[in-house]
Amino acid sequence: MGVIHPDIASQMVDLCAALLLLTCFAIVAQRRLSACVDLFALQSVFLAVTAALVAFLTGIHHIYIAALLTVIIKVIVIPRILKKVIERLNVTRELVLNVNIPPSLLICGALVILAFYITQPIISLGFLLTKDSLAIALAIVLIGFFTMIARKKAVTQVVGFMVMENGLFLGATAAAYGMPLIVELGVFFDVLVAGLIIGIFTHRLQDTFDSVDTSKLTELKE
Amino acid sequence: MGLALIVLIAAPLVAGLLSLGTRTRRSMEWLQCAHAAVLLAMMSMVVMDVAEGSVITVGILLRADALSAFMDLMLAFVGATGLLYALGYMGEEVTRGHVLHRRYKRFFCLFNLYLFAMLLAANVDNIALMWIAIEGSTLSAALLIGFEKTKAALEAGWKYIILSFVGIALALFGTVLTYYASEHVLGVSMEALRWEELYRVASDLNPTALKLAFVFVLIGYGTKAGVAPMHTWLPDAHGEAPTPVSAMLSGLMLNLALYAVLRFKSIVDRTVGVDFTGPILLVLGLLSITIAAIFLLVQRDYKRLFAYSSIEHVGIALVGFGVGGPVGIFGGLFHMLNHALAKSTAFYAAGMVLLRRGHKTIERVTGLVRQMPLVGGSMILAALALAGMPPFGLFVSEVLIATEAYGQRPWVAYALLGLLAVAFSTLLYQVSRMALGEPMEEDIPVTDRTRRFTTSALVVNLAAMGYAGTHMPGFLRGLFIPMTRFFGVIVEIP
Amino acid sequence: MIESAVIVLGQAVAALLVSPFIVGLIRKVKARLQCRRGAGVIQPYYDLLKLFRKDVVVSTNTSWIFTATPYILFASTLMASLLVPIFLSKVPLNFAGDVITVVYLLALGTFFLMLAGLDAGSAFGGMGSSREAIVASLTEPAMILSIFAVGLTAGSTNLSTIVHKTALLQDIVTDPPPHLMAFVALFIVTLAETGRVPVDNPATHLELTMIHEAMVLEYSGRYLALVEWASALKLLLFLTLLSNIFAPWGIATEAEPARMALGVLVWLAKVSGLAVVIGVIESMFAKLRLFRVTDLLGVAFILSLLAVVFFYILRV
Amino acid sequence: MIQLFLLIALVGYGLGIFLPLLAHRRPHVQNILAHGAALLGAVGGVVVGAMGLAAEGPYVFSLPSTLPLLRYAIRLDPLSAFFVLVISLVGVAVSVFAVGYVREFYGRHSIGALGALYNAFLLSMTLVVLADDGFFFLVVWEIMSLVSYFLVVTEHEKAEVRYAGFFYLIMTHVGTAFIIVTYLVFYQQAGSFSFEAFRNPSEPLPQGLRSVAFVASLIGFGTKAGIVPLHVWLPYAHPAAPSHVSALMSGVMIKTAIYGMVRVYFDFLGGEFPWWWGFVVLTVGAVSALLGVMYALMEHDLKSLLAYHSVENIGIILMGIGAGMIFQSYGLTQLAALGLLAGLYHTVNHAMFKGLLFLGAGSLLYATHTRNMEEYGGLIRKMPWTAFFFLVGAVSIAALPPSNGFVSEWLTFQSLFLSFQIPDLLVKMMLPIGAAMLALTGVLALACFAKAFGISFLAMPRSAHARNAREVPVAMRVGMAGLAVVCVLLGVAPMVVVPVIDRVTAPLIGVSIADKVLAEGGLALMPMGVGSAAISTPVLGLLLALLVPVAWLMAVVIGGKLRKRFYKTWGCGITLKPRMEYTATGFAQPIKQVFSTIYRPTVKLETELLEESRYFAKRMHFETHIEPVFQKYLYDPVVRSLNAVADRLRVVQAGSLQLYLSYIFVTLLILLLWVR
Repeated sequence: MGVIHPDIASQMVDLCAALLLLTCFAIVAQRRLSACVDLFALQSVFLAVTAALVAFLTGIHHIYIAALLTVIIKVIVIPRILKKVIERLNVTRELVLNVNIPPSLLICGALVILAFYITQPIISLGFLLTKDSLAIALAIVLIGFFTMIARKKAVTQVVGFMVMENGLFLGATAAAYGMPLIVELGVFFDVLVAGLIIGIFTHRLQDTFDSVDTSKLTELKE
Repeated sequence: MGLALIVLIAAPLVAGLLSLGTRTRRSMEWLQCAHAAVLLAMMSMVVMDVAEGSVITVGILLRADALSAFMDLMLAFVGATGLLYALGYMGEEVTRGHVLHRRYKRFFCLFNLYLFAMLLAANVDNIALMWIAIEGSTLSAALLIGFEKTKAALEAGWKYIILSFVGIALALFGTVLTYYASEHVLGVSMEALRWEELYRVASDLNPTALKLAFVFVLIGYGTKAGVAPMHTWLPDAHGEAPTPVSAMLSGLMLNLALYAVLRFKSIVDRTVGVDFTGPILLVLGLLSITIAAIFLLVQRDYKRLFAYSSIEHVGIALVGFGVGGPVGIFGGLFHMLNHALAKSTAFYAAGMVLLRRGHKTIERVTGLVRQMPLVGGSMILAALALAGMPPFGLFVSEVLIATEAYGQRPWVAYALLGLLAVAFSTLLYQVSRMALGEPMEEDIPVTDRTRRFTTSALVVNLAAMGYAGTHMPGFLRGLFIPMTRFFGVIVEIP
Repeated sequence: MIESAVIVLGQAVAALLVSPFIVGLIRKVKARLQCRRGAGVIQPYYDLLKLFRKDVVVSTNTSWIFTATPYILFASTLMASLLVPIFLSKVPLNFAGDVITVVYLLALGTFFLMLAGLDAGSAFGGMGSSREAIVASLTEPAMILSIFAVGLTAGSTNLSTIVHKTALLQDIVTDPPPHLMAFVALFIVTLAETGRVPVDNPATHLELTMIHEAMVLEYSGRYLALVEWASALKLLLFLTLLSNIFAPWGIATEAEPARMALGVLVWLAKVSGLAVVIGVIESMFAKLRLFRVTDLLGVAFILSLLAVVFFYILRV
Repeated sequence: MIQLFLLIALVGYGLGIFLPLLAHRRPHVQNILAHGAALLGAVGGVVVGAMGLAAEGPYVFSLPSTLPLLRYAIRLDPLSAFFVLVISLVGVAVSVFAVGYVREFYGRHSIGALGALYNAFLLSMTLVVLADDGFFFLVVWEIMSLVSYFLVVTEHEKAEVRYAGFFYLIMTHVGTAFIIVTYLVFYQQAGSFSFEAFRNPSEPLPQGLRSVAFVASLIGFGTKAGIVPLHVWLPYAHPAAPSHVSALMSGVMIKTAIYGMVRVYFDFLGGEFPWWWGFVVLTVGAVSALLGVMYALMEHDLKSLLAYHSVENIGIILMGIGAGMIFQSYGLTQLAALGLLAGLYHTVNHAMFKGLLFLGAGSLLYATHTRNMEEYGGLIRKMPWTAFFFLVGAVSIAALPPSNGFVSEWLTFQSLFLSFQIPDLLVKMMLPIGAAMLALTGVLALACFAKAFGISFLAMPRSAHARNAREVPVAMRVGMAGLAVVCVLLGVAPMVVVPVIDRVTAPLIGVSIADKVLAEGGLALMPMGVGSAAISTPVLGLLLALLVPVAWLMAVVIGGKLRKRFYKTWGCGITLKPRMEYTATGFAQPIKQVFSTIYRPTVKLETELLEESRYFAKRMHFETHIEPVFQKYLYDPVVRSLNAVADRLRVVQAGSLQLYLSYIFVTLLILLLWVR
């Protein structure tokens, strides 16, 4: 902790957080499915780096483990699953969107501002080191959520969901200096299982509807 | 007593793993009956002990206070009858060759894990671990809903997964925010996540943070509780899941989600006062009742029908908690209990109709009372209970909630009574169409082996429903009074 | 006690004896106005006597209702006439029933007459009953209201009280307008209730135009005699009401033989006068179609209503 | 002592609920058990009612419940006792009747269930009038509705029965919602649901809330009582039930609503109310009475006809009560007591003769298996006893002297007439109009029952059903005879009834008028003292009974011995066929035509002409209907709009996942911003 000046440290953390945010925008702007998945993996890398950084700066060591798990699950395993799904698809890029890309970007910008506006009163609670990361985390969550609404393909929805997860994780580690280890493990386990189940279901969707276009799933209604 | 609690929670896990090893249907039946028995026994020990006024704790992980014990009561009881019913229902599917023994085993494994996750969530003394457990229940539920490999089931499962995962993620964010606020008082440690500690220091927590946290938690767990407008997955899931699962979803999962919301509400109330959470719950509750009351009218599928009625009742309970006050809180909790019993009964009956008619269309179902007196009769009784008719408990809780509401905001009482009248008419319109008249279709017989289980489940549930509505035994009293005190009010129960 | 018994008996006898005379008188007047000599005014007595002597023909598909009705009708009408002051203002039986009771006693007779009309199973009887029903239902409200209008002046619906107070003009409020309206209304009601032209024609022989006559079509012999006598009583009763409620002067206010004798004479004069008026009307107007009757009775209703309203307004 | 008989009553009904279920598949045993137990309970109830009316103070008894705010509290004050007496009296007769009548259902329906429900029905009604706690009242009230619903749908294989039952269930539940509102208003002031607290709340209710309570309770109880325009369910539901149950529903159940009104208006809201309350009640009563009897006239289904007459009589009762309320609000307590007395007198009368008439209708149904009057005829010879009892009921309901109906209607007339003592001009000008409407109602009722009795029992049989009819079993006749006797007694013995009812009204109004009303040593009723209007039904009855033989003697004296010849009715020369008889439709035709503005009749006439000549018809088809105004313009729109809304809202659940997600998203953002 002594080695780096606190301001610089917080600058570094905020930088990483900002990079996460940027990748979000990139995902929103990206039509190609595989590219979305890659971007998600990249985002997860940044996330891991942030976590490691926080762990190093604060000296709370179990966050290293969290970082490691992030790398394993979110950088390697889940992107793999999604890639597998995409390979079986007949489409590689998403042409029709519920919300087109330029407006999406604008909306995401608005969401970021919103996130800062909402969290502003409680930022003061945060540690000096990771002041803005809570706002950014919320912004990422909202953007991920929005992506799920804006996109139609199951895969991109999954990506959006995973982006939300990243936002949450950023919040947990950076803003709150990480949850107790057992909690972290539990969360990661759940995320993993969730990824698997989603994988299974996308497979089944592909088999039965021979497409993962969720806008076709409108049989059940009033 | 700690042991009893541990066994209660562990039993489903063990049973679930064992059930994968069962060779025959008979052995499965023995296993699950034993499982049910253990559940009931352990539950009664726990409940009795807590009703005495003690709080059971196991290390820093498990903690069963009145509210948890109340959940255990519902989970274990409805879970047990659910197991019996499932034995009959899935067994019939096996005899008819719709389900292979392999998937029969998998079903029960998932079913038990589902129970396990819920029991864990109800008793764990840690906001984050509770989240994990509820997420676990979501995952197992997702697989159970998609169990029947039909297109519709798949669609329902997918919608359930996406919506409830999003919800659960938001709930996690709320949890993180709570932690974010609490660790300033309790430091970065496990303590900052324990309910007990949170209650202790609640008054020193940062109000804004907790308000934000509550919003996230409400939306998140509200999604699982089927609160409008986050309810959209619910009818699909209930309609397409195997009926025992629908019963568990309505009877237990909704209550569990409400339980989570209540836990947070109690903290937030301690921090910022009742006037913050009250209005939100009120508005969402009334919205849920409205939506449900109207959609009940246009239903063509009787399982979806009961699903919407679940939305309605969650709404009523929310209104009760929203208006607060001793009577309101009591009403809400009492409503949860009776709804769990009545709704599971309704679904058991609906499942029998599905087995014996082979379709879910309301129009084509008539003359149930003539053709299958027990099933038809219990469906009518359950529907009347759900519509809020005495001598069933839902009438009591609804009147109590209306009373409290009228005291604070008369318009809420008027709105509530009006909406309830509409829901009453729409629900009973549909059910009486099915139950009365001359049967139009011949009935697909079910084996006695099936009937043995399903009938016993129905009868036990009916009995419990009638009992809980008319008389409150001492142990419930011992639970309700501390529960209301837990929300800062005390209800007088003569 | 004895005295009041005697008076009651006297009332009964007077009513019974005078009623056929009124019928005869009306017939006579009509005959004269039609430039016929017509039968004597005591002809109805002969008719009744004859009918009583003749033996009766009873339809095979009638029940005991048919045979009992004439007696019930006669009894209830006579009962009603015992409640109305005829020559003495304070009727001994005034505690037994007021004007509303009179109306309902007549209704009792009408009820059984309707049943009797239906009993024989012929279409005419049924038709008569159903028409009687509509006429009665239209007259009733007007009757009650007009009586209320008068009763308000005396503060009671007790006929004896009304007549007594009006006769003595003591502690009573009398205003010409409401009284006049009430009188006209009650007169129209009388025409309707007693089946006179223009509502009904007692002399018709065409079943399709009958109302009262159609109901009693199946009756013969002494049954018919009783029915005819009862309807004559009813007519007399209404005329008595008209005369004694609105112009009771001359009626005996104490039970002294001399005064009562005078009362009888005055009463005879009044009812005969009214009978003549009815006779004139009957020969001036033609019978109305059944569904035109409503207009006439509507007039009666409005008049009686106005009478009540006027009474209140004049009191303010 | 009272406890004992109360216990007997409750235990009797309780046994009646459980015993029949035990004797499985042995209908006769079940029948005997159920109705025997009901009889026991009802007799106990009669005693309880009598003792309650005789007792000095109210008898109070309460059990604590294990639920918050709920007390199983019972209070037997004169008002409750009066209604317990009414319920139980009818209960006794109907239970006897049912023993015979229920045979109709052997093998077709479960007698056990029927009997159990029947007992539960009686029990719940008794508890409704006994309840001393708002919450407990609501519970038993709802149970009463529920049980009666199940009884209505006994023959649920018929579509119209299902419709009737459902309609009834909805209406009564909506009514209950309004009753709940009423009690909530009181609860706010009283802080508890106990009636004692309602009576004297800590601080008096503000006028606005009092009016809310008044309106809510009028709607709530009015729905059950069947006041226009909330009556629409009644003519469907009452006839649909088995006849002995119809007798209970029409005769007694709707009276529990009257009980509720009296309890709320004179007990809880007692004292000075604004004049318009009574005025509203009076108007509602007058309209219900008139429209009820008018629609009854157009009915040719005997049971529906009787059901419409229940609407009429509830109207008459409310006219009495309304007049009483008006007087109350002007402080004319004597007259207030008179009006209330008239209302309650008519309540008991209607319970008796409507019960009797429904039992009669049940007997006709039992004997002919049809409810259509056009298929009856000539039954007076097949079923003399039933005919006689029905005639007694008809005379009573048509309020012909010296029947009980006449007494209560006369009292109502008097209380309307005496309105001239009211200072307010507008009000006192309105009351005579009410009297005129009452008069019209009375005479239309007379016409209606001339039709009902004449067409059903007189002339020639109109169908094979009627030709093959037999007199009903003795149990049914005994049941009817009991009620007939009670009717007559209520008519000729007002000197007994008035003091009894006075015990009920005195505590509510505060003045006792029995001694003032009874004159001539109890022979006569003389509401306003000497010189005022009076009736004496005993004397009237006696004289009538005297004059009939007098007339007969006179005839003999003048005409000598009666010589009768029997011959067929004159039919213009051709022999009369039943098809030539005057039908019920024809009988009501002139009335329909005169009041066509109200009925809006629609007539359809199809003529099929012969090929050979177009001057001769092969067959003609005539049908006429009257427009169900209230359903068409009041209820259908509500249902239609509800359906429309539901259809519109389907888009909410359109099935698109993204849409669903956006709901959550928007909600989240809104709430977050709201919090911030």
